[in-house]
Parts: sequence; structure tokens; C-alpha cells
Amino acid sequence: MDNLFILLLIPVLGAIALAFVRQPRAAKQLALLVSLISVAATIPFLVNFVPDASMQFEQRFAWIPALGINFHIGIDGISLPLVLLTNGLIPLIILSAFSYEYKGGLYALVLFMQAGLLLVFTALDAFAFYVGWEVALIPIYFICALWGGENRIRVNIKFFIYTFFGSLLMLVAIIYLHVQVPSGDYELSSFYQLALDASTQRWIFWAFFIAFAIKMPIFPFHTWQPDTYTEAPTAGTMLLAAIMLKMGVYGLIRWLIPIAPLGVAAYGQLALVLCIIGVVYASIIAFKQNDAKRLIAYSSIGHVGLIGAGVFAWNVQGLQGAIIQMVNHGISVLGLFFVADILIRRLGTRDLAAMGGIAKSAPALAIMFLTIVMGAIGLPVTNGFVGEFLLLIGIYQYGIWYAVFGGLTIILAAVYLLRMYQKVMLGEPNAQTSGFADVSGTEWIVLAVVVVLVIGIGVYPKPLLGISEAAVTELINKVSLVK
Amino acid sequence: MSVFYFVAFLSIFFALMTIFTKNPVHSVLYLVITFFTFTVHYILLNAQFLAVVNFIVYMGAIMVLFLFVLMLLNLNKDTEPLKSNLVKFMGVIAGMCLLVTLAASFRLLQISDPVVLKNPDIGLVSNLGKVLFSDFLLPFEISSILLLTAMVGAVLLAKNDPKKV
Amino acid sequence: METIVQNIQGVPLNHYILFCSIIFTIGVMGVLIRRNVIIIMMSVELMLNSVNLLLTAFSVHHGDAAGQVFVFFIMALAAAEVAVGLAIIVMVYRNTRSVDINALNRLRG
Amino acid sequence: MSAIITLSLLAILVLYLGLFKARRALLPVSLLGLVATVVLYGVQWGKTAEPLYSGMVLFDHFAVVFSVVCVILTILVLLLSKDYFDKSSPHVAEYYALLLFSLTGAVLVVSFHNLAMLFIGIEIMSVALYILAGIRKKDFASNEAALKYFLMGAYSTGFLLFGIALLYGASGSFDLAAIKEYVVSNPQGISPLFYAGILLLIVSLAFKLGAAPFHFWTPDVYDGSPILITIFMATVVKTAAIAGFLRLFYFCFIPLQDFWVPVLLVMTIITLFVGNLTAIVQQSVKRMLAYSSISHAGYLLFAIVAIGATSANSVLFYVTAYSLSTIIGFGSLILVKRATGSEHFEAFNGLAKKNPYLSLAIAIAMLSLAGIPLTAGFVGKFMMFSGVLADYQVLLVVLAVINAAMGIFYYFRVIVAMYFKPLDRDAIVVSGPYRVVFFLAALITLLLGVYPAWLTGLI
Amino acid sequence: MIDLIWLIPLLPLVGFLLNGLGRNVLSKPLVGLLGSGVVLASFLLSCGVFAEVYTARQAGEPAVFIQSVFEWIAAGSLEVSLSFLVDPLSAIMLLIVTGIGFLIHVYSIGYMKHDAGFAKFFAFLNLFVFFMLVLVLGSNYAVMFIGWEGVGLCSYLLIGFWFKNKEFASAGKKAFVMNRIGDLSFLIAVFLIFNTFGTLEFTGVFPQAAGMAMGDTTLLLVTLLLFVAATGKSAQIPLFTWLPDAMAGPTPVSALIHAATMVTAGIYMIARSNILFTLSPVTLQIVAAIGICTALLAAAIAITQNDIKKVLAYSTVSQLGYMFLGLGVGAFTGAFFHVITHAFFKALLFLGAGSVIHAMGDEQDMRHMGGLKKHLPITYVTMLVATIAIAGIPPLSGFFSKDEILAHAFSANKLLWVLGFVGALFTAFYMFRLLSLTFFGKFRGTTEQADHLHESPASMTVPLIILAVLSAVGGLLNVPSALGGGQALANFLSPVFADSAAVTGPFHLDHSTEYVLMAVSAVGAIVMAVVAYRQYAVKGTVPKADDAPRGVLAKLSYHKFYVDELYDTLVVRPLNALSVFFYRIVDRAGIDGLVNGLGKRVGESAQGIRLLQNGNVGSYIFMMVIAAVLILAFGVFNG
Repeated sequence: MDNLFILLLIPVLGAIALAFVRQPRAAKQLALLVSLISVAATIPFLVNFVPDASMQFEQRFAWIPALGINFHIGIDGISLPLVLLTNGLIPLIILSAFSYEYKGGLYALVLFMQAGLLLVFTALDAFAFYVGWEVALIPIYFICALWGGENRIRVNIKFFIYTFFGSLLMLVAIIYLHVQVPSGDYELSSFYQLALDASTQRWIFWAFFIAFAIKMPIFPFHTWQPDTYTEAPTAGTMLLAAIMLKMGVYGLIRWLIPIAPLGVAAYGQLALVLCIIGVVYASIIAFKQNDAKRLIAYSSIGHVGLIGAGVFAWNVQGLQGAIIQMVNHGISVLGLFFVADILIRRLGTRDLAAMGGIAKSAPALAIMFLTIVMGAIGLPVTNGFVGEFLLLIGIYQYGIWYAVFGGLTIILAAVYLLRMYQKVMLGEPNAQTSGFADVSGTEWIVLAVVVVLVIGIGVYPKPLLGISEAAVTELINKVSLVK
Repeated sequence: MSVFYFVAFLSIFFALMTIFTKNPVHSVLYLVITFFTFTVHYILLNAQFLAVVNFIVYMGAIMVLFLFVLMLLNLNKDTEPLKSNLVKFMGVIAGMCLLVTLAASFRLLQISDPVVLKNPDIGLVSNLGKVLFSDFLLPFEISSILLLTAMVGAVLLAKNDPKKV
Repeated sequence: METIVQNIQGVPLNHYILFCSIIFTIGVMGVLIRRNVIIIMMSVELMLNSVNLLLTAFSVHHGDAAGQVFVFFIMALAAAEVAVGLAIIVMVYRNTRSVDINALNRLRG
Repeated sequence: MSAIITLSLLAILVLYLGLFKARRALLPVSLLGLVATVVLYGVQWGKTAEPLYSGMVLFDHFAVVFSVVCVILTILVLLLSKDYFDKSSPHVAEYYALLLFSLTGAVLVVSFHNLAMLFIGIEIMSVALYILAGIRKKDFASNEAALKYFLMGAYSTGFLLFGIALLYGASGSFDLAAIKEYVVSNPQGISPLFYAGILLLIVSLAFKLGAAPFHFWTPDVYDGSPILITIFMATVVKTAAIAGFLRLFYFCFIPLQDFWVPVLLVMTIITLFVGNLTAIVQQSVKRMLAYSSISHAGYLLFAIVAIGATSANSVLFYVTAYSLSTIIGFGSLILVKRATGSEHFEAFNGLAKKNPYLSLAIAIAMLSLAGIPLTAGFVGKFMMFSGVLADYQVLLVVLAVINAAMGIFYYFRVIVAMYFKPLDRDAIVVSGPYRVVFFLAALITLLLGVYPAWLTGLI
Repeated sequence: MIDLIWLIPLLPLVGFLLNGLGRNVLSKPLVGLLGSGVVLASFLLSCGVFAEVYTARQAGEPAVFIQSVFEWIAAGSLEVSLSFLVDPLSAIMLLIVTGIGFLIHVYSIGYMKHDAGFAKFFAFLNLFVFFMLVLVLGSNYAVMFIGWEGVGLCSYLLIGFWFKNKEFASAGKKAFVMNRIGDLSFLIAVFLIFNTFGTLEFTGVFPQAAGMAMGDTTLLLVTLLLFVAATGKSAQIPLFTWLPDAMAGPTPVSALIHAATMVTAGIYMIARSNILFTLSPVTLQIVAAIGICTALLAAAIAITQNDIKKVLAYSTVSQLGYMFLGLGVGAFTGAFFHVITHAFFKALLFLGAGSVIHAMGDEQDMRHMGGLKKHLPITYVTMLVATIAIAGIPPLSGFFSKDEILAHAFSANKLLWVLGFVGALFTAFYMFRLLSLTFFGKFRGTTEQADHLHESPASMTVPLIILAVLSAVGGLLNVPSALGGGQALANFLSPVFADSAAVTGPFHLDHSTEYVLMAVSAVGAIVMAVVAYRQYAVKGTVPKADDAPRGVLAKLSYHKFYVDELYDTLVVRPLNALSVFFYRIVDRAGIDGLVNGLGKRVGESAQGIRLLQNGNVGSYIFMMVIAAVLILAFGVFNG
């Protein structure tokens, strides 16, 4: 049962089946079923995973032999958390869409995207990686553009071109690397063995970095993000924020830094500074946002900036922090957007100024929301803390001032997220919010799972950290960055 | 030798006349003369077959066709709205540039071998026929398709459809 | 015949090429400066003829008949092309009552 | 060779059928003939190829594969032609015949082994198309397209011939093998005439391919011609042009690549930018596709810039992917235009609501043209890029990447119109042959995108 | 008993979960019982633990017990386990937290009886106790940080308990954010510690630190950062403004969190890390300076405040300042002693104030009180005890603890003593002002309130009485040797401060000097008490209305020296403006504009190129010729 192909195939087949389901009810159930099967199929991998630095469950076949391309996938300690994240969150995302009457198309796209994401996280062949990278992009474009808000068309085309451009640069770099490989393939391991000269690595760095930076996004490549998040339907926003941006971080860890260490040595500091600027900059912008989704969007930029900085710090703590924080951020941001969705759905507005006092009529929502907020601002015993703690300690070892400015996030995030919480939940209820219905049904499930994860990982992160520990240590030892 | 230069001068002169004359009919006539000078060139090169074909096909068939169409469409007057002088000037300049670059890229100012008629027979019908029907049989056959195409096409297009669609 | 042929002896090949280039260029210029479609077509014929002569010269120079055979094909093409071209012109003229290429600029941008 | 004979005879047979008013037999007979041609080519596959007819043609794998591609594309075009010509004029048989003639020319262009064959092939192909472009005799656009195509085509023929003449002048032969021999044997003493000849050939072949700055005819002619003819021009003719281009340069001019590659490099860049930039601002889908075909010509030229053993496969893949998508693109435009009378983007508005499968096919085509993974278009671009990068033309690829991103903008306009714009009309009726063509094209596009190995190592 | 340490924090957590999840199911009495019961259980366990520590101490052992629960975070060389440490210091804190916590829980049963969020309140309160216990028990900085932040969260929740009031909610946010500023500093300090010592365990860090040189730069940095963290949590300059606002929460909260326990976390933490501070004298000087400044500033504000809880709040800030002064001058035991006594009497004061407010029907303005002595006898008596204690009048507890700090201050720097003495005078004054305005004179409230006046129920008064007793006798814990005491507390704690003591040497002050100091401060306090009593009780002066004209100093004091306004102008508004600037100008117009502009440029250049496609064959051919010319020209130069 631990054949990786199965894992990739389940969502694809599910997507194909769902594409023909027009009845919303049936679509919902089928989609949920498929995603749960995915979850079930993930379990053997988790159970059989040996927490060492090796690549496991490898599968490969010659894909395009003429070009030296293999379909080569596998899981190690770095990819497993992300695989878990993807497969774990997709059911929640599907559940969160239950409040709408979507036809099978949406779910098909979601599942299709899942396949792309999984491919990205498991690919050991650069071509396969790139394919997954793009395959994840198409469905999300359609999800956002088909079911999004008023400005969706303009916003999404910008989003698409922006990210597509970035990934094409990456493609150039990939092919270039391939040309250098003596064995003429696209294997990750072959890329690792290349010892390119410094000037080559420098441009390779930029080619990869821009692709990943756009996806994450890192300041100043972020301007597509708030608009897209705002205009997308919630399921889309969740996919984007909770899972898709992890592709960028993962790319940094798996591809960019090990392949172009000299490039990182030259520009890593700059990249780290950009990340940190993003943290402060986005957080400050989030202060005065009155659009619930936009606020969360900016908060996401800030949080991801910190993750990026942790990666570029390139030490065990920073990297472990980045990996666990990717998972955490996925969970938290999903929760935040889901709450935002509940609010928007019931109140018909994204404007925080029109909300208030909801805690009175919806105490359960208020408490769960608060828990998620606390997770997002990194309170101890929530998941966010574990990640931020490790990240900051990693960044600290890179340079104290980076940690200081990066650490500002724990203040700034508190400011804007609590402001949001206050504007939404506290104060006197107004005419619209006084009759606000508390969470129910599927909403309960989604939020409860999120809350349990937030607290659970916060209290006992060791299993999750244990998965990646060996792989990260090995990677750090193998790739040393000379400052 | 001087014959060549003389005929060449005539060719160039009439070619220029062809393109600079306003009246289309005069143009056609100048072109006919130009083609005639080409026939002379062929003869000078001892390409007898080509000289004959050129004479018949170009001066005969093609030119007549041009004239015919001109007359058919009643374009014999110099009614052509002239291009502005600027455009003409630009055209001439561009042509000159082309000539200069062509000449330069051929290294035409270098001294070259004279054209020597090594084998006086090659231009003769018998010789050409041999080559045409042995080595170049396939293109010869295939060009029939070209002509057929042109025929079908010309009929198709020029025919005035009785039925209005 | 011999004397005529004698005349050619000694003309440098470059001069042939130059001469053909000039004629070719005149053809090009004709295309550029005229608006009457028929005359443009005639200019194109000039270009083709210059090539013909060039091929013949090369053929003689190399002592190889293939060049002259090729000229034959070009002539066939020229005939075909003129036929089609004139047919198109006639067709266009029927619709537009003009053989001015500048009148044909509906399709642009 | 038997395939070429079959094709020519088929065309003539079709003419006769027209003569005897056997209108309904036209399409089946044509299709049958084409299928037979494919079979004949198939029989030829795998045999060692020798130049035939005194070295006039060479049916090597390259020639066979590209011929088959041309023939299959023609089959698809013909399938779309059902009841297309009927509406424009009574001379249906002539149109079929002309299409088949043109195809014959195309097939010659991909299998020539002598410049004479190249020349004749190109001319047969072109002359037939001059006519076909103008078959809407009362339509100004069609007239204009025909005339423009003809004038500029004839003009470019002049360059082609001048180039051939110069090559002949330098090497003393029209035979590819002899020319190659000339290039290889005296690397130092190559005549300047030869260099100039190469350049002039580039000019004329770039014209046929529609590469900038010799592309000017493309948008206007594609726009003005009847859509079906445009499809033929954009697919079969382009395939033949690039294949002929590649064949000539791969065969003869590789030793001189330092000389001509820079020229093509610059042309490629210009082509990409002209095609993509101008496509962005188009309002008509037809014109947009025309400009997009220019930009694809740019990508195709990559194979010649990075000329080598893999070029043929790259071109094959790219051209297949591009042609299939183009068929869907223009083919759907036929339907949409029929339903709405418009070729603008707005005409596609809301198509997905009533014609989901048609829209899906169009979407796949657009994604393929844009080069999105899991479509054939992506693999094609990928192969092109890898070829060029193997030659270390990083700058070219980076510029190409910028262009690919621009491409998204206009391809997605169609998708946006279909999926995200409100509907204002009834469902479009898609007749059987159209369904078949769209289904096949979309399916192949996807299959080749998912598992490209079927086509990548063919030549 | 030591093996059950983990149960001590766990029990309140269980209480939190039960009360939180069952808040709609459980009846109020059950909730109260559960809420207080778990804390009582913890208290009993703590007593047991304390007993064992005490026994060990008596046997002369250092009495350090560590219990590891599980490994929490591990990454590379960083290993943080969730483990608890009990030593004399934490043992005492355990008793305070659970003991006073229990009393306040009991008190809350009465106080919150009519509140709709009764169960929620108890859940939060339990959660707070849990986090506070984690803070106290943590055996490393990371676990301490859990508690450190956790109590901040509870503080946030409880301040904003009545969230419908926007200002209350904002006060909670303010508290949280200001605490977070300190928390960041704490975190950075933690990183620095980890980098320097390679571990975060107290038992690993302190021995290493003890071996470092005096005035080590790293230590200086670490201690400064830790101190900044402490200023946040313990409401010192510059991060003190949240505490007075925190009075928005229910009064038991103010008593527990914002007086007795959480705010002393900073002192606790510094006392824990005493060796680090001892080795960086510069930090100690800063700590002392900040401490005394805060003490004076807050006291000066407290003098003119009219809200009974505000007065107490500023008083808390001021007393915390004293504790920092104590730390700063090396009187670790003294500071901690003050923590203990302060916990008793300040909790008592708040609870008493709560009782008053309860009786007055949620009236907090002292100008509307007066003469409550006869209506609230128990409250009056207990508050009187507390007031005397805080004023530093012997022989109640406050006298001893404050005196020890002042004695150390005197030996360190005479100026510090003078300032400390002035602060003590202020304290006596404003406390007796409070007492007089509330309990003496005539009743100034509405008749409605007058009818409503009543003594609080037993659940509220019993805790008052217990605390009053503790406030009265708490001083006996550490009677100075000058007064013939055995310094029990100091001896008990000595292993905790042993390293520091080894560095600084034994503290010594002449007994005669000590007597003089004690006498001076005691007399001063009594005099100020009398002055205040005469002014407000005998003369019956009522403070002016809010908008009445005041002198410059009074105005400054009344308006809290405009610190909030200052922060608003210097930090909040610029940040908000920056936010808008970043969003509108930099992000939308700048970066996004650039991106969009790029798109626009592309479109424009496309329009330019489009002009070439003018539909004119002539020009097409012209351009083709030009191109051909260029290509050939290239051939000329390259061929």
C-alpha cells in the first residue's frame, strides 16, 4: 500500500470522476470521500517511514527517455510533513466548501491541484517537479477565477502571469542544470553533484529564487497576493495560502540552496533581508486593513517572510523551524480564512468595521477563532510558537539583528490580529451581528480539527520535528554555506 | 566583350524605364524590350534553348497576358495615383542599399575569373533535354502539378460566377 | 555563332553577377515605388529574370547544364504565377474597381 | 514516392469527381486517399532511405514523419471542411483539389534532396494557397488576403531563387549532398556568394515560415482568408516550411553555423516580441491566433538556432502540438463565428455554460499554446528551450520566457471569455466531424503532454 | 509528593477544560466548586511539595528537584524538554500562586455570582493559574516562556472579560501587546543564552554563568534583554501603562493577576537569573534606576487618582518598582520578600475594593463613596490592615519587606534610599487618602446606592479575613537580625542566591544605622498617614471634578504625566500612519503600480509595434527590404 503512485493517482482519478458530477450534494460527498481515501492512503507512509535521512518509497520510470527525463518520486523527512499537510488539509478545505453549492468542477479542481502539490513535494526529478509546480497552478487559477469576487478576472490573470513568469525562469535554470549534468538527466541527485562555478550559481540562484519568491511570496514580489487572496473563493484562498505557498519554501530547501550554495552565499543575505523586510512591512500594512481577507493575506506575507528567513539562515534550527512552521502556518491560515469565510458568508461583507460583538451570540466561534489567532501570533503551547521559536533561534544564529527585526512579528502580529479579533468579536453587537449564528455542522468539524491541531502540535511537536530532524541535519551537513 | 556591356546597359536602361514610366502600357512595352535584351544575353552565353524559350514564353505569352489584363481592366491610361515622392525616394534609397550590400557581400569588386564557355554544347536543346529527362525528370513531372494548380486556380478565380452567393 | 560566343569570352563572372544584381534591385525598387499591382508583378518578373540570367551565367561558368534546366523551371513557375496573379487581380478589380495596392489596407493592426 | 503519386492522383481524381458532380463523394474519397497515403508512408518506415530520382527526394525518417504529420493535419482540416465550402461557392471539388495540391507541395518541401525540388515544392504549396486564400470571391477581406499573399509571396520567391542561384554559383550543384560536400571539403575557400546565398535563403524561408521581420503578410492573410484555409496555412504550411528550413540547414549549412546563427538569433527574438506583443492588443481572436502563430514561428526557429541532432524531434513535437491546438482554436472560431457572426473575444463569452466540452477543448488548446505542463505545448517548448540552452543561448531563453509569460495574457483572454464572462446566447451546435476533430486534437494534446515519449524519439 | 509536581499545574488545566467545555452544562455552584477545588488541590499538593523542600533545606541540602515530563522541542543541538524544577524559590511561589489563587477563586464565587460568563470566568482563572504555575515551575527558559506568555494571554482574556465594552477590550489588547514587546526581548535573550551556554536549562546555564567574568558583555546583553522583558510583564517604565488600564477586568482578576502573581513574574524571573544580573553591575544599576523611577512616578500619579482601582493599580506599579529597586541593589531576598507580602496585602486591597465596588453597585469613583465603615465593617477592617501594611507602618508585613529593600538601597546608594523614602511617604499618603475617602466621612453616593449598601457574603469576606491575617503577620517570615529575627526566608532561599552571594559577599549594615532607617521610614509613613487622614477624613475634602482647574503638578499627576498620550503620539499614530503609507503609497501605488505599469508599458509598446502592421503592402515590402539589407550587411561584416 505504500506505493507513491497510488498517492498521486487517487486525487487524479477522483478529479476525473468529479468533473462529471453536476449535483452539488453528490459532488460534496464524493469529494470528501476521495480526500479521506487520500488521507487513509497517507497513513502507510507515515507508519512505514523510517525517520532517517534517506529517501524512501522511491518510485521511478522513464518518462521521456529521449530527453533523459524520469518520473522519479520519493519521500524523505523534508517532504513528508508537506505531504501530510497537503493530504491532511484537503479534506478540511473540501469540508469548508460544504456551505456552498458547488458542482463537481470545483472539487475536481481541488483534487487535481492536490495531485500537483503532491508531485511537487515528492518529485526527485526536476522535470517532474516543474510539471507539478505548474499543474498546481492551473486549477487554482480556475478556482479563483470561476468562483471569485468581482475583480477576479483582472486579479487572477495578473496572479497567473506573475507566477508563471517566475516558474519559467526556474525552468530555464532547470534545463541549464540538466545540460551540465554529465549523465544527461534531470535527477535531483545529479543536480546536487554538480559543482558549478560561482558566477553560474549566482544566476541560477536568481532564476530559482524569483520563482520561489513569487510563489511564497517574498517582498517585493508579493503584490499579486493580497488581491488574489481577497478575490478568490475561500476554498481557493485556503489552497493558496495553506498549501501552495509552501511550494516556494520547499523549493528553497530542496532545490535552490543545495544546488546553488555559492549563489546563496552571494545573495542569501540579501534574500534573508528581503524576507525580514517582508515580515515588518506586511505586518505594518496589516495594521490598518479593514478587509478581513486582505488582512489575513498580509499577515500571511509576514509569516512566510519569517519562514523564508529561517531557511536562508540555513542551520538546523532555522530549517526545522521552517518545516514545522510551514505545517503550522498552513493550519492556522486555513483556520483564519475559514473563520473569515463564515463571517463573510453570514454578514455579506468583508469589512471589519461592519462587524463586532459576534462573541456574544457565537461564543464557540469566538473561542476557536481566538485559539487560531493565538496560534497565528505564536503563543506558546500553540503550534505557531514552536515554529517561530525555532525559526527565530535559527535566524538569530545568522545574525542578531535579523532575529530582532524578524521577531517584531510577534509584536506586530499580535497588534493586527488582536485588532481584527476585537473588531470582529468584541464590542457591542450591531444590527447585523446580533443574530449571528454560531458554528454548526461541518463548520464545527473544520474548526475543531484546526484547533486540535493548533494546540496538539504546540504541546507535542516532537513527532513532527522527529520526521524531518535527520534529513535536515544531513542536508545542512552536506550543504554548507560560506558566508 | 563590349557587346555584353552594351546589352547590359540596354537591359538596365529599359528595366529602369519599366518601373519609372507612368503609363502601364508603356511599362509593359519597355519590359518586353528588357526581356528581349535578356534573350540576347542568353544567346551571348550560347544558351540557345533558353533564348528561345525566353523569347516565346516571356515576350510572347507572359507579356501578352499582362497587356491583355491591362486592356481588359481598361488600365491603359496613366491613372495610377502616384506614390508620394518621399515614398519613391525611400524606395530608391532602399533599392540602392540593397544593391550595395549585395555587391559588397558578393565581394564583387574583387577580380574574378572570366566566364569561359568550357562546353559550348550545354545550352543546346539536345543536351538540356538529356539532363531534363534524366536527372530532372521528377521536378519536370511535378511542375506539371504546379501548372495544373495554376490553371485550375486561374479559372476558378477569374471566372465570373454566374450565381451570386 | 562562334563569333558571338567569342564576344562573351573574357567578361568577368563578377560583372555578370553585378549586372544581375542591378536588375534584381531594379525589380525590388519597382515593387517599392509603384502602386499599380500589375506593374509590381512585372517588377517581380524582372527579379525572376535576373535570377535566370545569373543561373545561366553560372551554368556556363561551371560547364554544368543543371543551371539552365533550373531556369526552365523558373520560367514554368513564372508562367503559373502570372496566370494566378492576374486572375487574382482580375478578381480584386471586379470588387474594388482598382488595382492600387494602397486601396487594399482593410486588414491591418 | 508512391505516397506523392497517390496524393497527386488523388487531387486529380477529386477534380474529376467535381466534374461529374459527385459532390458527396468528395470528402470520403479525399479522406480515404489521405489515409492511404499515411499507410503508404507507414510501409516505408524503417527502411534505409536512399535519395531517389537522381537525388531529387529522400524519404528518410525525417521526411516520412513530417509528411505524415502534414497529411494527418490535412485530414483534420478536411474533416472540418464538411459543409464549410458548400456555403461559399459551388466549386467544392476544386477547393479539395487545391488543398491536396498544396499538401503535395508541402510533402515535397519536407522530403526534398535537391534545391529544385525545394523550389517547386514551395511554389506548388504557395500557388495553391494564393488561390485558396481568395476563394471567397465577393469578400473584400478574402480578396485582399489573396492579393497580399500573392504579391509578397511572389516577391519572396525572387529572394529564394536568387539565393538558390548563388548557392549554385558557388557550389556548382543543386544537390544537397553536393552542396554539403562543397561546404565540408573546403572550409576555408567558401565563396562569398555562398554566404550571401544562405542569407537570402533565410530571408525567403523566414517569409514562408512567417518569422519577423518577414512576417507582415501573416496576420493580414490569416485574417482575411477563410478560416479553414487559415487553419491549413497555419498548420500544414508552417509545418512544411519549418521542416524544409530545418532540412536544408541541417543537411548543408551546419559547418557554417557560426556565420548564420547570429542572424537567426536576432530574427527569433524579434519574432517572439512582435508576435506576442501585437497579439496582446488584438480584439479579434482570429488575428490574435495569427499573431500567436508568428510567435510560435519564433519558438520553432529555436530548433534552427540550436541546430543539431535533436532539432528535428523538437520541431516535430512542437509543430504537432502547435498545429493541434491551432486546429482547435481556429476550428472553434468557425463555429463561434457561425453562431455569432463575430470573431472577437466577446463572441466566446459564456461559451462554457452551454458548451462545456467544446470549451474544455478550447481551453486545452489555449493552455497548450501557452505552454502549460501536461499539454503537448509545454513539452514542445521544453524541448525547444533545452535545445537552445544546450547551446548556451541563455539570453535567448530568458527573452523567450518573458514572451511566454506575455502569451498567457492573450491565450487566457479566450479562457476568461468562455468561463468567466456572462452568457448571452444559446448553445452552439457542434456537428459530428467537428466533435471528432476537437476530441482527437484535445486528446492527443493531453496524451502527448502526459506521456511525450511517444513522439520524442521518433526521428 | 515531589513526584507529583506535574499534577500541580495539571489540575487547574483540567479545571479549565472542564469548566470551559462544560460551561453550558454545569451549574454555577458546581462550576465554582470545580474551579476553586482544583486550585485547592493544587495548593495542597504545593504544600506537600513545600514541606519536602523545607525538610530538605532543614537538612542543609540545596533542595533542587527536577522532573522532566517529555521532550518538547528538539532541533539539532537545541533540546527543550517540558520539565519542572522545584527549589525553595519556586516552592514559595507555588504556595503564593495556589494559595492566593484559591482564596481569590473562592472570593469570585461570590463576586461573579450574577455574571452571565460565570463558567467562562472560572475557566480563564483556572487557565491563568495553570500558566502561572508553569511559569514558576519551568526548569528552563523556554518552559518559563510558556507560562510567561500564557499568563499574558489570560490577562488579555480576563481584562477583556466584559468584551462588549470596546474600551475594555482595547485595554486587554494593549496589555497583550505591551507584554509582547517584553516577550520579544525575552525571546532574544533566550536565543542569546542558548548561543552562549548551549542550553536553556537553569541548572545548565547558571553554573556556567557563575564562572564568567564580572561585567561580561554577553551577560550584560542577556540581562538587559531579560530586564526589558520584565518591565513588560511587571509594568515598569517604559512599559507600565497597560497595568492601570488592565483594571477594566473584574476585580478578582486585578487582585490575582495584576497584583499578586503575574506582575511579579518579572521579579521572579530576575531572581531566578540572579547570578546573571549579579555579574553585570551595569544592568543592576539600570534595574535599580528604573525601579525607583517607576516607584516614584506611579506613586505620584496614584496621589491624585479618584478611581479606587486605578489608585491601587498605580500603587501596584509603584510597589513593583520597589521590588525592582531591591533587585537592582542586590537585595534579592528582600525583593522576593516584598513579592510575598505585597501579594498578601495587595490582593487584600483589591478584594476589599471589590467588596466596596460590589456594595456600591459597580461604582468605582471614590468621590461618590465615603462613610462606608459602618456598612462594610469587615471590609473596612481588613482593608485597614492592608493599608497599614502597604504604608510600611510597623509591625505589619509591608514594613519589614520594604525596610529590607531600603536598607540595601541605603548601603548601595544614599540617593536611592532618599528617593525610596519619598516614595514610601507617597505610598502612605495615597493609601490613607483612599481609605479615608472610602470609609470615612459622609456617604456621597446616590440614595439608590445607599439603600443597596451591604456587607459582602461570606465567600468574599472569608478570603478577606485570611488575607488580612497574612498581611498582618507575613512580616514574620523574615524578621531582620537587627530586630532579633532569624531571617528565616533568607536562609531558606540562600541556595538560590548562593552564587550571587559568593560574588557580592555578605550584606552588612550596622544595626544602629538600620534602626535609624527603620525609625525614619516608620515615622514618615505615620506622619503621611495622619496628614491624609486629616485632609480627607477629618476635613472631608473631596477631590475636584475632572475638569476643575488644577496646578501644574496636580494636573500632570492627574493626567498620568500624559504618558499614554506621549506613546500615542510617538508610537501608535506614526505606526498607523506608516501602515497607511505603506499600503497606499508603497504597496499599491509603488510596487503594485510598478507591476501594473510594466503591463501597461507592454501594452503601449504593443500598440507601437502594431502601427507597423498598417495594412499597406508597400510598406511591408519596404520593411522586408530593409531587413534583407540589414541581414546582408551583417553578412558583409561577418562573412
